[in-house]
Amino acid sequence: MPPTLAPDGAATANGFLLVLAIVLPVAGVLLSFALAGRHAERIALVLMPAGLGVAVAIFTGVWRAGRPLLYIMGGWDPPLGLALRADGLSAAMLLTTAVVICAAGLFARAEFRAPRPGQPEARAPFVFWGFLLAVWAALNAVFLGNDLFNLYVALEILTFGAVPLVCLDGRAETLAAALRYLLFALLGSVLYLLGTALLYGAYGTLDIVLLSGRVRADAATLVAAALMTVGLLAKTALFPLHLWLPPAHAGAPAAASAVLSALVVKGSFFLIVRLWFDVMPGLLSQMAAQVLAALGAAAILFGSVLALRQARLKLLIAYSTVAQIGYLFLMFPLAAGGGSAAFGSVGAWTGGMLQAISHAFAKAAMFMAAGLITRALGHDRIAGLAGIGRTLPMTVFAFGLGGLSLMGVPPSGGFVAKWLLLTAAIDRGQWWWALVIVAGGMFTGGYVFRVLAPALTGPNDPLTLCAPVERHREALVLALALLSVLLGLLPLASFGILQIGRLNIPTGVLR
Amino acid sequence: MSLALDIFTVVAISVGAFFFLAGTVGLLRFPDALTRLHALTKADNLGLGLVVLGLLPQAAGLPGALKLVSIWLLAQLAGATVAQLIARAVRPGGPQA
Amino acid sequence: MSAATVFGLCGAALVGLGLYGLVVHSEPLRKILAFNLLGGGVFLLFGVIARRGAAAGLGGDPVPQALIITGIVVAFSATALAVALVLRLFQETGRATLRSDAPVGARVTDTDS
Amino acid sequence: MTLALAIDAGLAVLVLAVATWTIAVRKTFAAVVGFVSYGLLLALVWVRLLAVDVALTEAAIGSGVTGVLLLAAAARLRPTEKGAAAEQPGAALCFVTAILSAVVSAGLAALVLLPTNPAPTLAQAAVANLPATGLGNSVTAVLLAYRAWDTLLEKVVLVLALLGVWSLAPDALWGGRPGPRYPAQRDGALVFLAQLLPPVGIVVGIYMLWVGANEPGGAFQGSTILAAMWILVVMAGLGDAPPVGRRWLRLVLVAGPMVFLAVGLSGFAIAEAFLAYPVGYAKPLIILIEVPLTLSIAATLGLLVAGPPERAE
Repeated sequence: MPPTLAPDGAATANGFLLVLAIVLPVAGVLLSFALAGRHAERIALVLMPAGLGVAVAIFTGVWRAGRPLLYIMGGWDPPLGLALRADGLSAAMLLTTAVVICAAGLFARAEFRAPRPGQPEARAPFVFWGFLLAVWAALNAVFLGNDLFNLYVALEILTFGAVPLVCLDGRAETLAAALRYLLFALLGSVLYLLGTALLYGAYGTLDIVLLSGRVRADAATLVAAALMTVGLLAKTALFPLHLWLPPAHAGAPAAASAVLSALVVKGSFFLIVRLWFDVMPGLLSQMAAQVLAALGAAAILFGSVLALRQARLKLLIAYSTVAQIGYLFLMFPLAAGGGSAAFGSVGAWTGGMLQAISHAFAKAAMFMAAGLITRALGHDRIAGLAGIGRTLPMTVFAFGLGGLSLMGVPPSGGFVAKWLLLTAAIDRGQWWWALVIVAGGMFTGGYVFRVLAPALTGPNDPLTLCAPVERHREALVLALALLSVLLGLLPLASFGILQIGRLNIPTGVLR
Repeated sequence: MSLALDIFTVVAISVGAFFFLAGTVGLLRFPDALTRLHALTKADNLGLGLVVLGLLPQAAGLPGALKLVSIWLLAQLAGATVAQLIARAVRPGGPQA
Repeated sequence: MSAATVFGLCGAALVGLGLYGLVVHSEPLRKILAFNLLGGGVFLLFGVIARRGAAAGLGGDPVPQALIITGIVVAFSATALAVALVLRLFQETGRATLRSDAPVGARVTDTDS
Repeated sequence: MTLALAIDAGLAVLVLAVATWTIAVRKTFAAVVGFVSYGLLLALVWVRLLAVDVALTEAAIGSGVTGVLLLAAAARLRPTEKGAAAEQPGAALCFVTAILSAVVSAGLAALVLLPTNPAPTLAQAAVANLPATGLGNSVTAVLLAYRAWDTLLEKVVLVLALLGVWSLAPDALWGGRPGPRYPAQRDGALVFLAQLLPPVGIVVGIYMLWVGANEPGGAFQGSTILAAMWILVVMAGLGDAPPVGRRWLRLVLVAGPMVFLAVGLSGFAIAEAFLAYPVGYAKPLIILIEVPLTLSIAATLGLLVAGPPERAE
């Protein structure tokens, strides 16, 4: 066998955890498929704490060791075989995913209850629990995969898991939204695959660690990177490839919307970051980075303005996702090219990833809150929200907290993320991005206020609700919103875990 | 001996190819579906048959030869069935037999 | 010029054709067809890379060949899901297009691809 | 040598011509027919590129099963063709897209003409490790040993695609039978074919699976033939798709991936890693995986073509 061990060193002892993180939900999907719908919910409920436990174990493992976990599949070393690798960023994303999936699962129990024994299998619960686990497995495979083709398969699982969640209710609008989503996603994956093929042709390996050591700035590499980036942008729904997102995310059931908006789009974003900062560090030219950030800025402005004009709560939140995705791309010109501006780049990079994580908690909370409000009122028209704040105070409070995090009001995860990006922009002398961040925050305040203003006014008499809202579901939503705020209270140094195992990083310290 | 077999192969495959060519010309030039079908099935039958026949001396042993013959038989079977189905579909009475 | 180069150029052209069809066609089924055509071009380019990696007595590098086989199966799964969606949409609405049935406020512009 | 090159160039031109026609032709049904011939031509290209495993897969899945799926869909969508034809895209969009596509093609063509020398390859590594797998076909070794994790995940893709297709059923029809019921014809040519061919097809399918260990072929190609036999029987009206709720059907569908996963997990105990095979037992274990896998893939492919449940049981 050729001497090809990844430069991080040999497989780590607790590397089997990485296998479990993916295999557990995969086994859940297969089991619930075989055992029929009655067991689907039970299987998911058993796997949720187990998966959360594995994610926590991986996170603490990376944290304690201070270096990434590595597992070689089947004992075949890359480049011939495949490896799983968890660096600090993967560990953080794994944990975020586990928390949001578990919250979404607990939240969804009320709507997707398994049929009683003796009753026939019902479609919606069977399908929902299966795809929830599938999305989880796919996200974990995306975060842990260390081979570009294996990541392609993981991305496809993610797409195939996410699309049917969009049209779970089978209405014509959601079917059309799902189809449009699928077509965008397929275009994205085929471009990604093309880039992968070109990279294999140039380097004879698709292993990320090996590639990062071999990569050169030649034509094939740059064309491959461009194709893969465009493909992943279509899946991430960055402006102007965002057209599929609002109807898809707004049409899904609340728990599914939360997972789609909080996590699924981050899967492809994560790969863009992997590509530019791990696979080919230093190859991102300032020009390309400025273009990415300009698209991000356009997404922030465009998404926010459209969010301001929506009549329906779920569409408003979906357009807010379009805008918040834009922030993620501001990190590229600020974090690219380490060298002398090491601090700025580490800060911007941390800010970008923190934005991804805090947005995940905040957006999941907001979609679930919207789901509760819709259930209580029987509609989600913003004009008809009057008095809901008095009837469902906990839910509206959670929605507001999530909104504060999106706006970047201290103390919240969103604030720290945007602050890091802002200081990096000023450090780097790219003040125009600072303007975008500030303007985006004001827009966000505008559309959050548009919801809170009617919700907090209105008649003193309690509203008559269409359906009762369970306290524990309100508590779940509040817990997620609080998590997105609490991220802002952590000492800045604790985000150092995100740097563990980065390939070719600038040696900067986070102040 | 082997030269004679090679010559046989070349001749048989060439004639087979000629039948395919004729069939294709028929497909393009004949006026309606039924006559086109006629041209096409003839090409299938004879053309492929001759090609297989020509290849038989070159086959690797008995199993290889058997495989070649079964390919011809399967193509025949499929061609005949499809021709039937198409003919029924274009008949004025519609697809029902 | 070798066979690999000829088919490589063919694959490059197929990618362009497929992209064009995927964007320009408005019928979803035609988009799905174009996606498959584009996929064929991508696989072909990958296959040319495999062919150029011929060594150790093999006609091509087996690793990309295996990846292509996996890719073909994944593309088929995607096609099946997309076709099922188109047919279901047709059952619900009597139409099989994406243009006019976006929800209110979604602001679909002309370029839905 | 130049004659071979001329044939290759002719084949490439033919592929491009059929592809252009598929994109340009007005009628959807005609476009699908074009696509099927495109797939068959591509299979020939794969043979010319000495990738027989890929050629078999392309002919069986890329052209064959995909073709059946698309033809059936185009036939059902015929009533919409007139309305859709009215929605012609604007000239400006066509023009801009054409330019962009041409740029992409030109860039890729330039990369094809500027190859890296020597081309990197894993062929030596794949061959050097073959003895450890007990296999003779290095493509099968990549699929089921070196990169078995990819293949396992891809099985999950197939199961999810089927679950996704089923999930589109209306609630009331959940648990029903997929696809339309084809009327039984008593003496049609199709019935004759559907009675005669399946025994042969099953033998060929099993042969493909078996021979895949050492020569071109394998679980996919074999299972596609099995699936095709099943589709033929259903279309001739001789059999019907089973209701999607049946326990045995679910078990058949996941048996392959389950066994694969179980063997993979047993690697923790009996070999050094997940998806590793103990020394000397690689080939029997790979066959243990491939047999149920072939059955599961065949069932999945057939049901993916059949579509979501449409009729109450």
